[in-house]
Amino acid sequence: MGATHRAPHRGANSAWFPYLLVAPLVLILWGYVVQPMLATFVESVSDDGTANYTRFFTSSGVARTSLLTSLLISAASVLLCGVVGVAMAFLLKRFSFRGRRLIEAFILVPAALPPLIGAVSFQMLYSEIGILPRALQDLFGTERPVLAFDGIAGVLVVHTFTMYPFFYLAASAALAGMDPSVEEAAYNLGAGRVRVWRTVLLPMLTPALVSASLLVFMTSLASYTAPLLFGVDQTMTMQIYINRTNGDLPMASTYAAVLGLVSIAFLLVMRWYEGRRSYLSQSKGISARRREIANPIGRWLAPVASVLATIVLLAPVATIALVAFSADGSWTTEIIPSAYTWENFVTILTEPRAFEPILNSLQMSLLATAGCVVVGVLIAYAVRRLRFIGRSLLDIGVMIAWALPGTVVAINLISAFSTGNGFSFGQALIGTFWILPLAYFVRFLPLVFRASSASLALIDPSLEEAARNLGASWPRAFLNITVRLMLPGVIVGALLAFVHGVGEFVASVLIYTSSTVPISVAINNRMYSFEVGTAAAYGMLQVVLIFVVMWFSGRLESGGGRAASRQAEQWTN
Amino acid sequence: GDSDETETPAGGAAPAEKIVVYSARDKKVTDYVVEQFVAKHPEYKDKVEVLNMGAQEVLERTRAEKANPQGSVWWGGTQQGLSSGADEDLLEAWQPTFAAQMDARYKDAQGRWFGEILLPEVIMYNNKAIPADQAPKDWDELIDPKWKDKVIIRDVPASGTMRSIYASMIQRLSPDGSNPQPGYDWLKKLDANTVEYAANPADLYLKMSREQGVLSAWNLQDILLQSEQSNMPFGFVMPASGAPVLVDGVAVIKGGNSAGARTFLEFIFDGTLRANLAKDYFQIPAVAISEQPEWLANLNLKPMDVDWDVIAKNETDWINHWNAEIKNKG
Amino acid sequence: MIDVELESVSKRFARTGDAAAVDDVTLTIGAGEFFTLLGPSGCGKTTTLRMVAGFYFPSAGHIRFGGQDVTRMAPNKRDTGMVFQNYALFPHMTVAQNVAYGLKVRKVSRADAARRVAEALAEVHLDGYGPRRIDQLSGGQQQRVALARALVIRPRMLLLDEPLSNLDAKLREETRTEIRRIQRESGTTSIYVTHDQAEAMAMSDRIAVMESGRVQQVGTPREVYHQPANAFVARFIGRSNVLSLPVATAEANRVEVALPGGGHVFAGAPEGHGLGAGDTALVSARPEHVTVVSATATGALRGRVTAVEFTGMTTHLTLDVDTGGAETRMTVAAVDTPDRIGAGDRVGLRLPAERLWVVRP
Amino acid sequence: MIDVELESVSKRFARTGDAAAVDDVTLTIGAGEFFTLLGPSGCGKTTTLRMVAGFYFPSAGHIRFGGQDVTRMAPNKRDTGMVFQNYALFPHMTVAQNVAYGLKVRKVSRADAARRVAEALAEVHLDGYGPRRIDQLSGGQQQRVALARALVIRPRMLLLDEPLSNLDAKLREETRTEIRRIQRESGTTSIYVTHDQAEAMAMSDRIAVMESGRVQQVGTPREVYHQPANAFVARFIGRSNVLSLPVATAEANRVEVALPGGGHVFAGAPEGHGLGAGDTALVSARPEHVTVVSATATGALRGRVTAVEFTGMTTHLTLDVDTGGAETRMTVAAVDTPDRIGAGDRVGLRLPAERLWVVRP
Ligand SMILES: Nc1ncnc2c1ncn2[C@@H]1O[C@H](COP(=O)(O)OP(=O)(O)OP(=O)(O)O)[C@@H](O)[C@H]1O
Ligand SMILES: Nc1ncnc2c1ncn2[C@@H]1O[C@H](COP(=O)(O)OP(=O)(O)OP(=O)(O)O)[C@@H](O)[C@H]1O
Ligand SMILES: [Mg+2]
Ligand SMILES: [Mg+2]
Repeated sequence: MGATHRAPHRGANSAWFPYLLVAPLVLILWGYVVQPMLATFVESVSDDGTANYTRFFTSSGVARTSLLTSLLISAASVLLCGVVGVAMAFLLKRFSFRGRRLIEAFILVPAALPPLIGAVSFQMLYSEIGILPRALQDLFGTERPVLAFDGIAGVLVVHTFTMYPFFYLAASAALAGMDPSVEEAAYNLGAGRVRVWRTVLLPMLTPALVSASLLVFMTSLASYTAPLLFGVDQTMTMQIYINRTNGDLPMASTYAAVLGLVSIAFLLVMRWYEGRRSYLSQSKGISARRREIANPIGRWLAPVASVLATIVLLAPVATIALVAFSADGSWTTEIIPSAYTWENFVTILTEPRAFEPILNSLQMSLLATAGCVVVGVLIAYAVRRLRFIGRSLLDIGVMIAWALPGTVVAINLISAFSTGNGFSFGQALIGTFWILPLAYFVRFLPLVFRASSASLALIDPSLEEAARNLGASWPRAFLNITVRLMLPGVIVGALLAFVHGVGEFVASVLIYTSSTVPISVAINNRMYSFEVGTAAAYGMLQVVLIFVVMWFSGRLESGGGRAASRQAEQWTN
Repeated sequence: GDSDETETPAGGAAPAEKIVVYSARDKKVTDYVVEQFVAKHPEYKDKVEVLNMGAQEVLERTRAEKANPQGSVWWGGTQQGLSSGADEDLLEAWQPTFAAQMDARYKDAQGRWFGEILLPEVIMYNNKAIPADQAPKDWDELIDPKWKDKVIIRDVPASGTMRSIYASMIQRLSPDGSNPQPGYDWLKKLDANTVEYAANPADLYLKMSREQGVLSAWNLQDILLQSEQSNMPFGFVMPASGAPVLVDGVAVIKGGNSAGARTFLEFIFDGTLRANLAKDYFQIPAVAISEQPEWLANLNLKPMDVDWDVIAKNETDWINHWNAEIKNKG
Repeated sequence: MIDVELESVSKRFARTGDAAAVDDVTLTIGAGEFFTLLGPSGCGKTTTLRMVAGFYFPSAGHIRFGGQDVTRMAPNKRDTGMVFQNYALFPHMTVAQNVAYGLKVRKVSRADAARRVAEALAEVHLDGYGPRRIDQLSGGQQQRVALARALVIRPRMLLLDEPLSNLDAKLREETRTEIRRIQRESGTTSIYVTHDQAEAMAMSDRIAVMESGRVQQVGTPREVYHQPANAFVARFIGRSNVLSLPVATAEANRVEVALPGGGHVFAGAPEGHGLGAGDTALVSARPEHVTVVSATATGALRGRVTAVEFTGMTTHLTLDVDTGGAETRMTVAAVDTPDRIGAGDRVGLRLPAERLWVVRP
Repeated sequence: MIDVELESVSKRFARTGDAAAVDDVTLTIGAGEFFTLLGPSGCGKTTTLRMVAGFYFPSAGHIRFGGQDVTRMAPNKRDTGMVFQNYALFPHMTVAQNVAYGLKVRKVSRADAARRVAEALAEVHLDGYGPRRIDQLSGGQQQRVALARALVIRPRMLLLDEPLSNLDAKLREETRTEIRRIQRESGTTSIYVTHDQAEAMAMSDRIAVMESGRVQQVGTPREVYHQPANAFVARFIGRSNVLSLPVATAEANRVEVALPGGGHVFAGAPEGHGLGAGDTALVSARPEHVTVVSATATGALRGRVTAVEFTGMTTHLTLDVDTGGAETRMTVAAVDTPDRIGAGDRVGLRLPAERLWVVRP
């Protein structure tokens, strides 16, 4: 009753609008993400209070070493991926040359490497038994394979190859959205190319880099296959696995919880770092997207470097192809296989339900991606644009499912949805089709959220104001203007979510049903019986599929294909 | 238009419920068995769903679904895995017909799980790199310094099989498990010879075939499958002092379609089926079969005398110790 | 009829110390009035405009449109057309799409919208630029698109934040005539921010002069120009010379001040100026009213020219003048200065009796 | 000494039809000269400046600095200080960091840099704003930061693209004096773009008037103002009245034209004007030179007032005048118009014999 005297007109920017928008988002997050994940923390203290934590931090050796190793690997991964990703973005977005668009579509394929077979391909390339070290051994006639990656170095190689797209995509979206006149101003003040990058471009890319760093850091922290394959067992994820095998579930949960807490701490630090400055161009009007570079780098170095980088980055894919086309047993100590065959493809394609896993994965991944886009974009908007209490919590809420290992997420989801509850509309979700898309949604929401948030940091809020001023309601202005301008970032996020959805294995294997066999499980079944050839053939199908998606989304993103190349061209001609 | 199909299930029986099988077996095996099963029980046509995954994942999944079990059959799992499933009250106790003929060592006393096949753990070697006559003949030869950097081991803590082998190696030198030290020392020497720990079976095969290492300890069935079916250069030696024999078993999951599950499991122990599996997939049934295939007859399986109770008590400690103190330190 | 009312409106930004950007501003603007905010850079004009448009909420005070409190109404419900100081053009739309946006929102039919967009572009001399991308326009062209976008929707209220600052003088004059025409025809209440005083004078019905977030004077252009309320307004509008002169006699509407060179002169004064004989009055004299005479003329101030600036229509002399006490810097604007006058010359200056005005400090 | 030389420079943007943004421009600018580009919005001023700064490459032609060809030299090697029309401030730096950027690049010591930054900020009246974030400034304050950032590095050449457009008149005048002082002291060659003609006149050594990418006239402010090369320049600079009048007699430097009301008047003419008796001459008369007389005065043009505009210093009358043929629109600027004159009144206009100038079409 007391509220009736308040002004009746409360639009999209009244004081409680943020809460109105945020409430359903919080509900979704709570129901589908946070509350299920809390199970891990609950379990870690359920038996004996904080004893597990005490044990974790006081016990000699393993726990602490694992934590340190994991942190070291994560930090190094962030650095390496950052360097590779930003460099690739620089080469491909700042210069134009023949075949650039093709390379752009190729360059994301490593992100789409099927798990298991993908990891194996790295071994076949760079480890002791790999093509490269063996070839070098042959070349130099040495006793042992040369330059073989092993242990942490091997893990870092895999991480760099598979995660640099986070940086590449974020940086290229940000580079495209940046006000070019700011860079010109720096040149005009006498700064050379390197200094401009150091003092203007990179700092202006901060939102994108922060977003990518978060993703890479957390992915590395929760990465399992790479440490496994390269035998680094003193990592958090390996310890979680070992503890689960030992049957010590609370301790496993303690490890998982510490993993989550470390990630959250990193998230908070990054948020603080990013929040110190503004990255929004204050320029009047819209500056011309044109800057002309007469530098030889543009003409020769860029294409050459890009092609080289692409070859290196695509090598794992080529390896998979090699495996897919090699006859069983024809490749043991040889550097490359000695006999080739179509057999593997014939085998999988003649199987009655050969395409089912592919279609399943596509469908579920698309569904999840759609959900991620809707929820992720809204949360990004809320966290970046609206002022309300608890913004950091919202941010943490989204990221928490990314900070935990996939297995843990899946187990939490099973526990939460094995019986009906309000969020599942009273239905038990496990054993149904919906649990997998839900898992993908929960797990890959952070990708869309981060990418959208980074691109939003570069969009002038006064554009939305202008639209509102012209009479557009908030949803309309939001969709027409803000989302439209965020689109490059949103597409990046959606692509990542989709690609990861198609490749997801660790969670899928715990919740799939016979009618929703995802492609990763199909590949795993082949790997399990060591039919590497057919597994690789499946993997190739997946790679091709992802490539096609990338190619078309690249066209979509650049508005019919020409705008992007036009943009790069304007930087060179 | 075959009218038969529309009339199944015949004979007025209640319509068959779906059987969901969580299997850690090879997909080829499960496909074959399900085909045979449906042929015999047509009412289950399209009603048997097999979800293939790792043994550890079967446990995780069953455990997580405890509140509302989705699976009916647990098919394939180590003794340890099945035991913890039983202890966590995930499995249903019953008395199948085949249990009577089964050695008590191979089944749960309360009937919650039953061994299906026996997995002797033997010495594996790359027969392209090592002539058969030069391969080690017994476990102790593996720690001979001449094999330095020739051994590849599937990483231990995360593998049920490897844990059992390593625990057996310790228990072999300390029957009551009270003094694991000699075992540790032995394993340390093995570690010194180990060039690399492989992440999973596929990784192991890969590294063995590509001669990063040429010796390993592995289960017989997989060695035979790889060399016969995938053309891999693997041979095996039955160790002179005996091979630890692991039991790989099956169980009915509590709360699932237990009628269907029982039918299915009874079928798995069908004599001809087991004979066929033994012939084509190199399985050693836990319940002896009448007509042994040639390879099995010639095998000369010599089980090592392993006390699984001692191992069950100590395994976690021993493996943790190995992981923390021995691995990569020899 | 009052259309817009600001009642004790203040705006304080969190992070920038204590000074309020807009400080207790009270204004009433009539329906159909063309109202200008004038003031030095950073005095709070944009902030005020943004509060009227609904992008900032006042820290204190109320805003009413036609009597209705809109202090916290959503911007899209206010039906104001704003030209942003930084344009805020939609970079992903063409010129025509930018201009059409408000029409689309208003569900104007396609054909109608196309016609109105073409008209609006013609009004700002951008015919044929419709299909261009915004980043292919020059600065001034972008500004005109922003203007066209606000004008085309014929809002009930126009908020124009320096809409012509990047246009050349000729175009600026044409465009301001155009704005005025549209505004008159449709009776749109308008709030205008400009730095060009001639523009403010020429266009406005009334002007509010602001400084440091506070309103200093509200009045018609002539009032503000000829009868500035205080020294700040006098100096800010059209660079006045403000001299401190001793009062000889004081009347209700004028005072007589003594000139240092001898003689007296009358200056107009606001009601209740409170000055008496013997006080010192601040007297404002417009540069164009001061005449240059020979250095020896009687009853004239004496000064030395420090700078001569040719501005086209007039030539500006800057002089150091002896006004009794310290030297005062004065400016004189003359259409025809004798060409021989240069920096350093000594001249006499005569103050115009009719045109002097007493201002408050 | 020639410092900057543009030789037949053209710039064509690929996708915007055929018209060149800058079309065959040839200019030479002396060392230490203050050179202004003046022209309507979209005529190519910014494009020209950007070519000098090195952000665009000319489609044709050459640019030389002190004789050295810099047409394709990297922008950071040119040592120019540019104020961008859109400011282009670094949003991730504070005000002080923005201003200090160029000094850092030049490896000026910390203490020195701090001092110079403080000085530069004081010069643009932003003392104390150093630690602010750019998005906490008003539009005019941002513009001043952009200016300070360019001035502080004392470059060999200043490129100023409407650096004062968002400042109020008073600040603008102060700042332009400041710019001029710095420029004179350091002898910096400067190219200046402005829309404010008074500013152009007051500051420039020479002015180039551009239209549609082409240079129309280059000259000192007085030349451009009093002796416009053609009708465009006459009309563009300070809104001249251009009348078509029949030539009575023609001499080398002046022609005598016949007035419609009877009588003749002399008008200055450029060398080689090529007019003879009987031709029609275009004669330019500045508004402030035309005097308003009674409608019945002899030898005067007759016209009807259509609009009266008060601009502070002067009042502008717009009139429709009978010049023999069609009616011509004329503007008159007077410091003291009789208040009684209003729209619709008929008045006489007297053209100033000394001040008329013949222009090319
Ligand atoms: N990037 C571009 N692509 C295509 N056309 C352009 C581009 N930049 C400018 N133009 C066009 O070139 C012409 C000259 O532009 P320029 O920016 O030099 O004008 P300007 O004289 O600075 O105008 P203003 O005073 O409005 O800033 C304009 O007509 C403009 O539309
Ligand atoms: N977002 C902000 N945060 C903090 N202070 C601000 C912010 N925006 C403006 N200010 C300060 O408030 C004061 C008024 O700003 P405003 O933009 O209203 O000035 P203005 O009168 O429009 O000036 P200009 O003519 O330069 O555009 C300025 O001193 C400015 O520094
Ligand atoms: Mg402003
Ligand atoms: Mg310009």
